[in-house]
Amino acid sequence: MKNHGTSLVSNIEPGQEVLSVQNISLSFGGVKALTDISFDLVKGEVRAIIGPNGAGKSSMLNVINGFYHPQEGEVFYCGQKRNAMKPHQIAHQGIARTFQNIALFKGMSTLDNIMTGRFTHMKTNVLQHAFWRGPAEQEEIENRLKVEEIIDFLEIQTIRKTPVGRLPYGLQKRVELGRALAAEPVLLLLDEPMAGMNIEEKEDMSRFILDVQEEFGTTIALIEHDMGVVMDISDRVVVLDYGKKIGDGTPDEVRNNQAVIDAYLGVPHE
Amino acid sequence: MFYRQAGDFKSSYREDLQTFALKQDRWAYYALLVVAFLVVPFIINDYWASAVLLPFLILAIAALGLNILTGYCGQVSLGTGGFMAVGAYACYKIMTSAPDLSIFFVVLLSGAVTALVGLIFGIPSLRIKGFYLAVATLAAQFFLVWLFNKVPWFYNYSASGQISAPERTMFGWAITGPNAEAPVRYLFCITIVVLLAWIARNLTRGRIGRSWMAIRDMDIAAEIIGVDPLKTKLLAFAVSSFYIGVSGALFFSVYLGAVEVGEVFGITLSFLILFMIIIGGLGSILGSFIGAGFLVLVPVLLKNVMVNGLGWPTDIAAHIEFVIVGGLIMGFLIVEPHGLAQLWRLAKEKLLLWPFPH
Amino acid sequence: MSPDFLNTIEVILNGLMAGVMYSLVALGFVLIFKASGIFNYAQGVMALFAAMTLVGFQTGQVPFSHLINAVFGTSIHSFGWTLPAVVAVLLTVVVMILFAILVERLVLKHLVNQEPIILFMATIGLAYFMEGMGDLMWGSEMKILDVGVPQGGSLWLEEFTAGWATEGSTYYGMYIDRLDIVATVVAIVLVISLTLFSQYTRTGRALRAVADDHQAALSVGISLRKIWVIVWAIAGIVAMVAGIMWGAKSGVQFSLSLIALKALPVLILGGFTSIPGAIIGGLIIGVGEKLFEYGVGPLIGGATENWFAYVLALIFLVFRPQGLFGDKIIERV
Amino acid sequence: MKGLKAAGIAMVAALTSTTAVADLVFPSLSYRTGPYAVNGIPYADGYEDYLTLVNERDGGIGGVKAKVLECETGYNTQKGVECYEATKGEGALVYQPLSTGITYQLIPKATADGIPVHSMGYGRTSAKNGKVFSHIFNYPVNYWDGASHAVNHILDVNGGDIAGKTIALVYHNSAYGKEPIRTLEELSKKHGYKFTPIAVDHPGQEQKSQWLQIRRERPDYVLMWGWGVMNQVAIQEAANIRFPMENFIGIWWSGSENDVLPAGIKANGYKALTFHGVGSDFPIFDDIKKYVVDAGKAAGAGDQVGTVLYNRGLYAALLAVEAAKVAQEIHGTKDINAAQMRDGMEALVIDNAKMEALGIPGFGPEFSVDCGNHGGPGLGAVQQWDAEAGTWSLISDFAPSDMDVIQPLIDEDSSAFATENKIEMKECA
Repeated sequence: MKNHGTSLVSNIEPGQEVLSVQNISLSFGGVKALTDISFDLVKGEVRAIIGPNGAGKSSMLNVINGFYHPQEGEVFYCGQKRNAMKPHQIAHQGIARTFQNIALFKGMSTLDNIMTGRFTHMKTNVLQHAFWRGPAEQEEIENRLKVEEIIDFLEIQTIRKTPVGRLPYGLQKRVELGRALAAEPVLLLLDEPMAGMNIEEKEDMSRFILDVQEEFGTTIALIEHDMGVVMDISDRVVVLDYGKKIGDGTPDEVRNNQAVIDAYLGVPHE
Repeated sequence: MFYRQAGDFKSSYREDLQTFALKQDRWAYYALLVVAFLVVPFIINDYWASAVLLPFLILAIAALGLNILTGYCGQVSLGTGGFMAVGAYACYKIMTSAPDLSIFFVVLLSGAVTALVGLIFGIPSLRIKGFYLAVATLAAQFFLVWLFNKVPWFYNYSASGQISAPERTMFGWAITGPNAEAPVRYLFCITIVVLLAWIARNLTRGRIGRSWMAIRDMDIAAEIIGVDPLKTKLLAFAVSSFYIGVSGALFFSVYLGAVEVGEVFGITLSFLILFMIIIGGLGSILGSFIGAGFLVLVPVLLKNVMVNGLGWPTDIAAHIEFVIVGGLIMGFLIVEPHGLAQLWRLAKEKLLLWPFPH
Repeated sequence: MSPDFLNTIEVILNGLMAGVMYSLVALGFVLIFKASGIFNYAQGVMALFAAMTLVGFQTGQVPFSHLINAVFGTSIHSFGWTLPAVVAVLLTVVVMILFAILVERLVLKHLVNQEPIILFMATIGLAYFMEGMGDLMWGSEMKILDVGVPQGGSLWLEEFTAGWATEGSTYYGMYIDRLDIVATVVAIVLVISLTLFSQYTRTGRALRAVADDHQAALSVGISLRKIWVIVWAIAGIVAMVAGIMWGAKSGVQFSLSLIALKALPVLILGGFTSIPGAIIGGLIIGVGEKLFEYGVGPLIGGATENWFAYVLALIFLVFRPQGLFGDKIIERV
Repeated sequence: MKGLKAAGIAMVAALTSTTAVADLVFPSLSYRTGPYAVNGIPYADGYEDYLTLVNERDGGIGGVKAKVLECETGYNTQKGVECYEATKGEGALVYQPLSTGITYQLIPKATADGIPVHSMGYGRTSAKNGKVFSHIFNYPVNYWDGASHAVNHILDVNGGDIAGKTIALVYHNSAYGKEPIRTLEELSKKHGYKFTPIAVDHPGQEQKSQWLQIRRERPDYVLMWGWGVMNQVAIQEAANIRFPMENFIGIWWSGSENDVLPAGIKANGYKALTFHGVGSDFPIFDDIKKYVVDAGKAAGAGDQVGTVLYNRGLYAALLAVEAAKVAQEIHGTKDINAAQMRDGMEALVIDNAKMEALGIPGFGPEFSVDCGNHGGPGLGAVQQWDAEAGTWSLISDFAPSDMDVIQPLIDEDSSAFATENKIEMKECA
């Protein structure tokens, strides 16, 4: 499996489309989770996906990184139609993500968690690893340098060797972001990165997200409930409700969209 | 008081990656190697070799193998005995069909054959998880033992249906067969053990090890990071089976010399190895050794104390041995559920900070 | 009807009966797993221990007599009485309840909230412990277990069916062991009473609540510790029943603890958490392995049942990883 | 620190403890625990009680006390190795490994260490060939003899003609259980019976399929090579399908009281092979009672005296003591070593006069061992269970096996072993 993510995306100029989903419908045993959803993500933007609980936001991310296969509709990535792929293949194309409920590797340290994020960039094989000295060790050290950059960037130097299970919630969220960043993704999916955080932590996290966007030019798709944060940091917003898209546009456009207001104020569905 | 981190600075990532981060640990390790290679061979006798050290070393290899699969990759297997039988029978077939091949390569080849078999039995792990997988691996256990018992080709059509290891030498020293001397057998085994432990450490400290642990800790997250679950699990099965196969080959050729498959490689052996890694510590190289040592040594020790020391009847001693071993297992789990290796680690952490409590 | 057809029917019927015997053992596993998430490796040893205790009471054996004699140089073996089977059974039930209390007090209490594999390991320690303790208490000689369960082929059925075969062919009638019929009745009674217990008693409802959701059960004030004692006691009694059924055939001896191995494929097939699963899983395994041994066994040298049961379970698992009736494993991200 | 050191020393001492011995050492690798404890207990008791008797009554063997070194194996090969290594340095004269696995283990090892092994009625059959297996003895009988004894018994019952009869073999699916198959196949060619082997997988708790098959096919005779729980279940199942018990013949490891008792009255008439007497109706048991049991020196509870396996242990000890006496005679020393013991075993002769003198008239077959033949002539008898009385009784004399058929098999197997292990065949006079 080759890592074509970077090569694919290198021809994409800022402002061009990185990913678009077209007419996606997904259902589980008759229950519709997503109905005919279409939207796109352009390079370098922060795109928020919002909506009430059960709107299908996480399902949407699961479709993008291949965990769910929609019954209908297509995903275009870097201008090409994407065939049905396994999540790990999609990871190799440069899509990384974090999870709503933290999905860190509990038995490993912060460092190891983030090093695992470098998986798609490491090529040495079992035999080389068996004897360690040589390519394997060299590759570990090279990647360790990258990881140390991320550790510095996220300001988590002191917890480098702490098992992640012992970390407080906010820090775990940060480590998870670090793990996703370690993949140097083209597209970063963040599923409620600020859930359960206090204001200070949210501010830190927002800063990291904006820094990522600026420094690495990463395209970011973000699910978030805190409207203030969403309005502050996102470039465009897509709104889902009951598996349907009810709004799409800049934060200001969405804010004034009647359907969105209804959904959030709980106007009953007919 | 001499056990301190202070002054032991790491100036490169390479140094930071070494196995024994503390100078004192490193020294202790080197000292242990010196004793194992340069002292023990001169004082070892038949009893120590056959009753304690050989079973300890050989079962430690199997424990390492199972720990790679269960401790690192999170796939519980109860087929260890069956896979050890594969190693043993591969060893026998290779020994008898290529009598001139060095026993060292015979053992490694047996491991390779077992790795292939392990790969096949690893396939269901993609769909089956946890205890369901553990019980499913029993299918391998029972089937393999049945197969070796049933197909005469495996035991060269001998009337007895048992396999016995003919004499094979290395550098002119008999390694297998009745004339092999205790120090030679010991050195052969410890060399393989050190080599395999080193490789296990290398495999688990880098990319490969992290992909195993990622599958173990959260397979969905691992997949989304780019880890292919099938390839990773199968690799763990293959590597683990290689170790277990080598262990089985040594168990047969160097330790026992003759084997009846159902009696030696039965399900009790599978469970024994699993106990070793749980008591020693899942996901710990050191734990594999501690666990193997504990379960090999404690019964021998208890027996000697009760029968030779206190003169109790052998049967009462054997019953009490069961009671004590069972009690110890429960006791250790209550004190430290993550095994003796973790207990050891915590003790060292305490010692580092001594005399301050935190 | 051709004798071959009748023979196949006979094999299937006997497979079903054998399956019931497996289910009896599997039930104990399911009870404990459902209520506490513990895969109780000691279940087989519990069956042995219960059967030994039962015979010990029945024949008036002095517990630990071997040890006492060795230490004090005495020569005591028996109280010199024999108890009626019913009394011995009741006393054994008391012992199994005491046993459950001890296990909870001394072991489980200290291991709450540990990972399943750790709890599994603890039950292995427990199995070792009980194996040694059982032998110390009652000795490792074989004991004859006789609580009056009938055995042997049913003559009536044999005569009744002997004429079914086509004229001129040799057919001896159908064979069913009366012990198996008793076991089936016992299994049915057991399942019905367990169902009644869990539906209509306070404790039973608490039990189900715990099985559904530990946290929720705790928050409404159900004592987990009490539940564990009850569940282990019931599993101990189920183990005793299994011990009686199996021990009637082979005498009470160490190998009785190995019946656990026959129950494991039943468990993975039926699902660790389902009582109907344990029954139906047992029936499928019983019929499957007997048919395979009957049809394919002779071609490949026989003695296939041990591994075939597991392979059969494995095949089922590939299509349904949580077993036939197990709780669906839901993966969420 | 001091305490730790002391503990360390104690541990080392405990692991290597040795006792100074001037006695004649007879290790007993017993199994009073584990899956086969049921059978191991009476055997170990018999073995030890006889040696105790020799010490108490005769003051030892030729004046030197016999010492039993008991070591618990639990029928486990690994523990067997540990026991062997632990006891071999203490002047062990002869090993009775008591398990197929441990025997195979010890065949090369004990040979290299120069200690004789006596596997009585088990172990490697072709070890009978003393030219190849210099230190291994399996007198008075082996499994192939057993298979032949069973067929001979069937021949006797049928007036010498069993052509067209069917004989099934229910066997433990292991090396042990498969032992008689080859012999029975050869014999079926000779006598024209139809032979069906039926395997039972370990441990043998569930044998429904096998007995349904027997019930369908109605073989005239069923032989059994069973062990442990398999025996009890097989006899129970045979009774359940109302197989005629007198046509059901077990090997000597399937013929103890333990095997028939669970089936109760229905086991009546069951037959088993044997190579020694049954019951306690021999003068020697009076001595056992007087010097051992009543003196409070019995190895077990004393309730096993006279059972089949107790007698077998006793017989094994008796043969060992007799061989030691021969060795003392040959080498002119009372304090013999293992090599001398081997010579004694190789020159052992047991005849009726000797048995009479030992208080066991007619207890076993007459036999003699020599350099090329470590197994004797292979005489065996048939015993039958009387469930009413709860006793076994011999129903035949000790009769020879069909060596015309067995000897070629032994030669073939032992020479294959010799080639594989590059063993020079010993010349025998």
